[in-house]
Amino acid sequence: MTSTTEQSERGGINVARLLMSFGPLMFLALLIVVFTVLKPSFIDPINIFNIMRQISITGLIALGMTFVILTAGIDLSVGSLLAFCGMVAAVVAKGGTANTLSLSTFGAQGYGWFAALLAAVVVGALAGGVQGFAITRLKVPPFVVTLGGLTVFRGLTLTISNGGPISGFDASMRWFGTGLIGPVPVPAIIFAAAAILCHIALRYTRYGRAVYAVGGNAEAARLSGLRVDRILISVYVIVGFFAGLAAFVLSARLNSSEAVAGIGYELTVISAVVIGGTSLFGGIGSVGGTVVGAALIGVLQNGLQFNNVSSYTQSIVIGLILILAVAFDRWLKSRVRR
Amino acid sequence: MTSTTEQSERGGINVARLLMSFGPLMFLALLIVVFTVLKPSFIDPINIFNIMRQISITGLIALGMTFVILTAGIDLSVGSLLAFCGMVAAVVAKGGTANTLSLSTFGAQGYGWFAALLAAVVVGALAGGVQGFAITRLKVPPFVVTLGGLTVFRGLTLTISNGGPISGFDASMRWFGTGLIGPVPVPAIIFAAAAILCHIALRYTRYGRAVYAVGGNAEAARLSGLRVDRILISVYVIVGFFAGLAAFVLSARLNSSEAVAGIGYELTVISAVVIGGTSLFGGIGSVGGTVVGAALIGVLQNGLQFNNVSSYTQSIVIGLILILAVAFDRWLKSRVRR
Amino acid sequence: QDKLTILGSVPSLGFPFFVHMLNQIKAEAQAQGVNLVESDGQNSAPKQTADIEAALVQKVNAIVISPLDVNALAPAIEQAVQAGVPVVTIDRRVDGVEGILAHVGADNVKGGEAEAQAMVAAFPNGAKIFHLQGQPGAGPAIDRNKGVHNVLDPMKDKYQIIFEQTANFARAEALSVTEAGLAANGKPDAIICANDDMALGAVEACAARNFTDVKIYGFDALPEALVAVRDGKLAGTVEQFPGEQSRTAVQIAVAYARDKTEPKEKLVLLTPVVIGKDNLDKAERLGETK
Amino acid sequence: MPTAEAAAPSPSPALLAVEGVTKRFAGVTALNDVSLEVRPGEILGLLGENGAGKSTLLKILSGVMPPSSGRIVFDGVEFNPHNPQDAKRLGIVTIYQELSLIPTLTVAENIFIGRAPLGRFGLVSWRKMEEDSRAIIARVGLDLDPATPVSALSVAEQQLVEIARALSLKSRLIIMDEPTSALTETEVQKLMSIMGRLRKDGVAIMFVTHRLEEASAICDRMTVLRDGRLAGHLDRDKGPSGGPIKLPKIIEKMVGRAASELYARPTLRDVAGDVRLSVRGLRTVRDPQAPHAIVLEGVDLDLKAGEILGVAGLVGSGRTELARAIFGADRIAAGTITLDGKTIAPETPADAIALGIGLVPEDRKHQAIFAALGILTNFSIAALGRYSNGLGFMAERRERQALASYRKALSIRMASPEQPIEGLSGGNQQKVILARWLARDPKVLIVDEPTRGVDVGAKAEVHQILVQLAGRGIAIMMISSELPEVLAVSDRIVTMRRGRITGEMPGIEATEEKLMELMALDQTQEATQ
Ligand SMILES: Nc1ncnc2c1ncn2[C@@H]1O[C@H](COP(=O)(O)OP(=O)(O)OP(=O)(O)O)[C@@H](O)[C@H]1O
Ligand SMILES: Nc1ncnc2c1ncn2[C@@H]1O[C@H](COP(=O)(O)OP(=O)(O)OP(=O)(O)O)[C@@H](O)[C@H]1O
Ligand SMILES: [Mg+2]
Ligand SMILES: [Mg+2]
Repeated sequence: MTSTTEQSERGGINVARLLMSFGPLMFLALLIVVFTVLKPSFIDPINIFNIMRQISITGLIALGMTFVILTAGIDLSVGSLLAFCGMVAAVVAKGGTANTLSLSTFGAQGYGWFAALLAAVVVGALAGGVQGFAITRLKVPPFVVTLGGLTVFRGLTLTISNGGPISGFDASMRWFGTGLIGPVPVPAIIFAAAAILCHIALRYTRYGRAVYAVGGNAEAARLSGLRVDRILISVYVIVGFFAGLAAFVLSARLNSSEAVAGIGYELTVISAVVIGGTSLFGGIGSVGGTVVGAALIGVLQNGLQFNNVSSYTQSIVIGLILILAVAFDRWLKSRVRR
Repeated sequence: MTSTTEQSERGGINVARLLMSFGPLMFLALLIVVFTVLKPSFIDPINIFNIMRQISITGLIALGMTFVILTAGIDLSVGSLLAFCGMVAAVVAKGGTANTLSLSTFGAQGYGWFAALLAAVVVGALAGGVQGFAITRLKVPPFVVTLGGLTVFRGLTLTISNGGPISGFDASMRWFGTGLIGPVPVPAIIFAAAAILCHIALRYTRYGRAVYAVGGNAEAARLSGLRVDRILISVYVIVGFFAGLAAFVLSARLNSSEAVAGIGYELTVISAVVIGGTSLFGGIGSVGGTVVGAALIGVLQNGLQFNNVSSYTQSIVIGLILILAVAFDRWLKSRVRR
Repeated sequence: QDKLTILGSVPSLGFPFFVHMLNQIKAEAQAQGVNLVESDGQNSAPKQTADIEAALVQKVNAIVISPLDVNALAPAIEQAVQAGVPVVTIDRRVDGVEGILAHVGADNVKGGEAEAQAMVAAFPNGAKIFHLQGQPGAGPAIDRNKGVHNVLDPMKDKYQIIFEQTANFARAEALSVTEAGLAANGKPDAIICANDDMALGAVEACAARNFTDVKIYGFDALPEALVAVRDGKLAGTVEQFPGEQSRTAVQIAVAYARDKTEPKEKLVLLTPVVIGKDNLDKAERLGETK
Repeated sequence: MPTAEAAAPSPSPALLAVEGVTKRFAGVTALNDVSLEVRPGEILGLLGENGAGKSTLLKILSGVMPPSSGRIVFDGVEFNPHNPQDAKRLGIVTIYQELSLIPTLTVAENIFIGRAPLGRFGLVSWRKMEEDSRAIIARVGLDLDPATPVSALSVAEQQLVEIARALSLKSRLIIMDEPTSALTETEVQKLMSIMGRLRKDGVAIMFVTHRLEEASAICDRMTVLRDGRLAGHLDRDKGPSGGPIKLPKIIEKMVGRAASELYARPTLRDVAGDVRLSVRGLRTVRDPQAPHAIVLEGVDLDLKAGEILGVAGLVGSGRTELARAIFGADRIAAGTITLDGKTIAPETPADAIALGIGLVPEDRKHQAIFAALGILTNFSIAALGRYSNGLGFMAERRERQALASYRKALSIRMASPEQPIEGLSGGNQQKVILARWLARDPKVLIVDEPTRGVDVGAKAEVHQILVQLAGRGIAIMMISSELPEVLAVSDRIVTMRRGRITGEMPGIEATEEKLMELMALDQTQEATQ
């Protein structure tokens, strides 16, 4: 028994065993089946691509959050940072801080999508770095620093935009949100590519090993010669980078950067990570789990909307299923492991 | 040096030393001085009582949250649970689930304030117990269970009230929110009494010490013969109870129970606890710290509003000061302690 | 004598609608030569209550407020009235508090009705409708929803709401909710949204599926929505004249605070208007569009 | 075999009887049909190699986990504890191998966990609790402020606190899983005399240790486990003198073959190496978080290439501080460190490691292992550079090969490289940590209590490895509380006391008596300062 689970842990692919050993994945499969039975058009490619596009925004941030949580940290600022980076991207794309409200898609005088993208991810990474610095140098717990960040970045965003949205980007930028490559939405492709990169980084590089070690036991990591502070700062840079990237994609998708974007995302994002099996106490978790967690949430929301379930009932059902999915996972693990 | 700080830790009161050893308290004092210099009417008793009334709602919940966080747990559901308990209290007080929007203060046909209070705290405690049960028996991490609770209780609240508020309670109930005893607002007195009780419970009872032990190292606590599961369940019951109590006071104060009450409170409440020096990893913290944390947030908000600082700037300033207050505390501790 | 000071309080500066409202209050206060204490309710009744309490301590001379919730803010407003401070409410009317100086508003229920009627007028032979509601439990969401249903419920057979979901007043959510609705139900004839942000999100969702002839209705008449109406992307948006409401309210409040001038009318109701391509000039904020 | 021995007439009825207990974990049978008994007023030694199943058995007895099959009878009644409290209620008190104190609480609270003395109004009386605990820890020779948080104590002090707590509970059976692994001779002596007294009072004691002299000195009987099976029982010699059980007999039972000599005295090796590491006037800063901690008061030390330098001292003599200061783990107030003639100033362990210094810390659980991570990660974490390519990708094949070879060389018992290290027995964990540093091939290797919790066989292996490493020119500083070990392996020995070096001698000239004298001196006088 031991050897079989180990195999699957090492990445050997065996769908049945994977399903059996990882509760959330099984739940995801189950949900897809149920929703399809309820309304077969649920698995129309259009809808599947919709779901992929929808989870790509919080999913991207969740990838970065996986790094943070693996080190036993947390980042509550991601929703605000998303809004902030989106606003920065908009300002760069439109070439001014003016609260321009024009929807004219053609009259853009800004610096183009590339500059906007660059600005978003650089600002995101920098903001993450500053928070990481406060965490490691000022020794303030991540919860407090990023809670501060949550309100600071929101305030900055509102200040830049004076509360309003900045809208109307050129087609080349909008492609990142609404374009297709073949039948597949660009945001989904960006998300998938980012997930694969993150998986490789965590699973197959020194850096990834170091992240797990710092989360597993920071003191032992320090005594083993890891530069713990640098690694901690780096994970906040990474999540900031992803918040910036997600902001760019979201702005491109909505053709608008809003000051109120991303409110409450921190909880959705952290849920995706935690439902995916990453421990809030650090050291345990995987990118694959996060992707499944994000997909579970996305499928659940979409499926309930698809069936026009009242929004009150939706809340109740989503809450219960999230708990059940994780409970089921724990139950499976407690049976398989011993 | 050793003996003196220990004394103050053990409850000996020495204001100067207390200030020096506990950063947030010093920050609080500093803020009060600054705001008073800026506008002397800041320390008008009326304003001080306003602040006390304002922090009493989140403060009450923060007391319960202190127990939870001391066990290394977390409760994200408190905001929703507050709304839920408030709605239950309203239904009991008004004697029906009807979505009555009437403001008639006199035509109440319900079961009176006592039944409403009882209903609120019992429902809160029960809801907390159910969550505690899921945490200990289903082995689902508190973050996930209470995140589920967050959406479930909100959905239930909206379902009960069909989205709208239930308003108009009788004077005896409203007294708990708006009344005065001497010059002191009733909510402030309730908060102060609850804080003292919690302090005694945590510091001077076996139960309280067991809570610290479980948070310090749950496995060691189990090996030492403590009933860890029961203690864990109990802290969620406690925080649920306080959510119910806070809901009752809030409804009495606003003369209305709203389905949207308490949104985002989880973060305010957890901030108060964490700024007050309680560690999210459990085992370290105090009720006194939580009270200071809640007061710090309340004073900051009131003071900035008092000086007509623009709302966007307020966000930025509050975020930065929260981080600074904790950073300062860490710095003090690294230098002064013993 | 010192300059008068008034409190201007709006429910949430996270929404452009209220940003505009507060800006107009600011502008009028400046024009009247009074100081303004600004308050952002941050979408929380206790926060807006606290702001009123703080303002009372500072002895403001008058209060102009758009209450987040008409019930939950009643005690705070009552407290102000009892303290002898004149209160003018904007947009949402607080019942049951005696002694409010005046109310200036355009009822959200009426706005919802107007929105639905505009849709009915566009589809005299009936229509399949998506309805995007605002944040569950929030005052305007409740009222606008009520208005829409007041009109459509009696004509259920002709005007079917086949998909009704909340999108929390947010553009991103409206986009994904509409996407799900379109995938599940195909193309509707019209989409009624409880604010412009959601309407603009729905526009993006329809555009992505090339459903350009769906008639989408918004609410609030934000400049961005006006542009969308001009460009034919939105069928209409409900104008409630928040600027005019705000300025009028400030005028009434200041006049009373100065020399006890009673307002001519205690109840100033502006009729909400659905702005379409043909009556764009009626929109208050047309000047802000480019 | 067991049946034959059980046939011997028992002096008194058993207090505890274990009958055919088996415990299976995924893939491992930790205990296989084990039976034994303990009588009142008897000290039973439970011995066996690392991973033999000792701790597993004790955990079953104290209600931490249920057996897969088998029966336990306590005081004539069948006993099925569901949790530690059930065992506690019957008077079974346990000292666990992995310390189970609560780090955030004070010493006093840990001693009185769950039973704090109550004063007025039924509220906890802190004063009484602290007074009582001062007396309780004094019994084991600890003189600490009971209000100190446990997190500020050294491992040895924690072990003493845990022992003190166990002794303060009303008990009929005390189970001790390696209570002495971090203690020095003096404390062990104290514990032995307390155990003797308890025996007189009719308390039964089950005692696990890897220090066989200790076991042989105190135990009335021994039960030996091998690979989860009962290897046999040993009784104190029945002669008129009642002599202790001889070590070779124990070892033979444990490892299943005749024992060679346990600690080979070092031959006088020719350590002609140059001075590799030199420390002059080293002082450390007082840590505000641990105010009573020892600080170095000016340490001078030379360590030659190819030499094993033993460092002896009592608990709290500052040996660990010395190691940490050299390693860059603690801040230095004054002094210089030179490595191969060049002055170095490592500010972090990473700096020290980059310069070629390695440290196996004393507190395995908190400072060395990544409990939930796999053995492979635990093994390679200090040498990631060695097992990755230029792009930062792990060279897993090489990494696995290296682990496999150390697994063989150190005979590490494990299921697979992915197995979480927390599933290994203590001794095997220690070997993985040693392998971690061997993989880096350091110039200077500091080992702090390198064989804490390691069984005799493995201990000898570790010693051999240290000697081999020294033979390759590595300078080794070995801190150990076990004097026989220090004597066995060191080419040169220094002693420490209160943050100072108090003596130095070549390994072959040293004896326990000489060292003790230099280590202890006027302890009482200084304590009263
Ligand atoms: N929780 C567990 N899960 C899986 N295997 C375990 C677990 N606990 C112990 N084992 C295995 O059971 C066997 C016995 O372990 P145990 O800790 O009882 O040994 P021990 O005799 O106490 O050794 P040591 O002297 O090193 O402490 C080992 O092979 C160990 O790997
Ligand atoms: N990590 C630590 N944090 C706080 N205090 C410590 C720490 N390590 C040791 N101490 C304190 O420093 C003193 C000296 O302990 P240290 O471990 O250096 O002694 P030692 O000579 O190595 O003996 P032993 O290892 O046997 O305890 C002890 O009194 C202990 O309380
Ligand atoms: Mg063991
Ligand atoms: Mg030591």
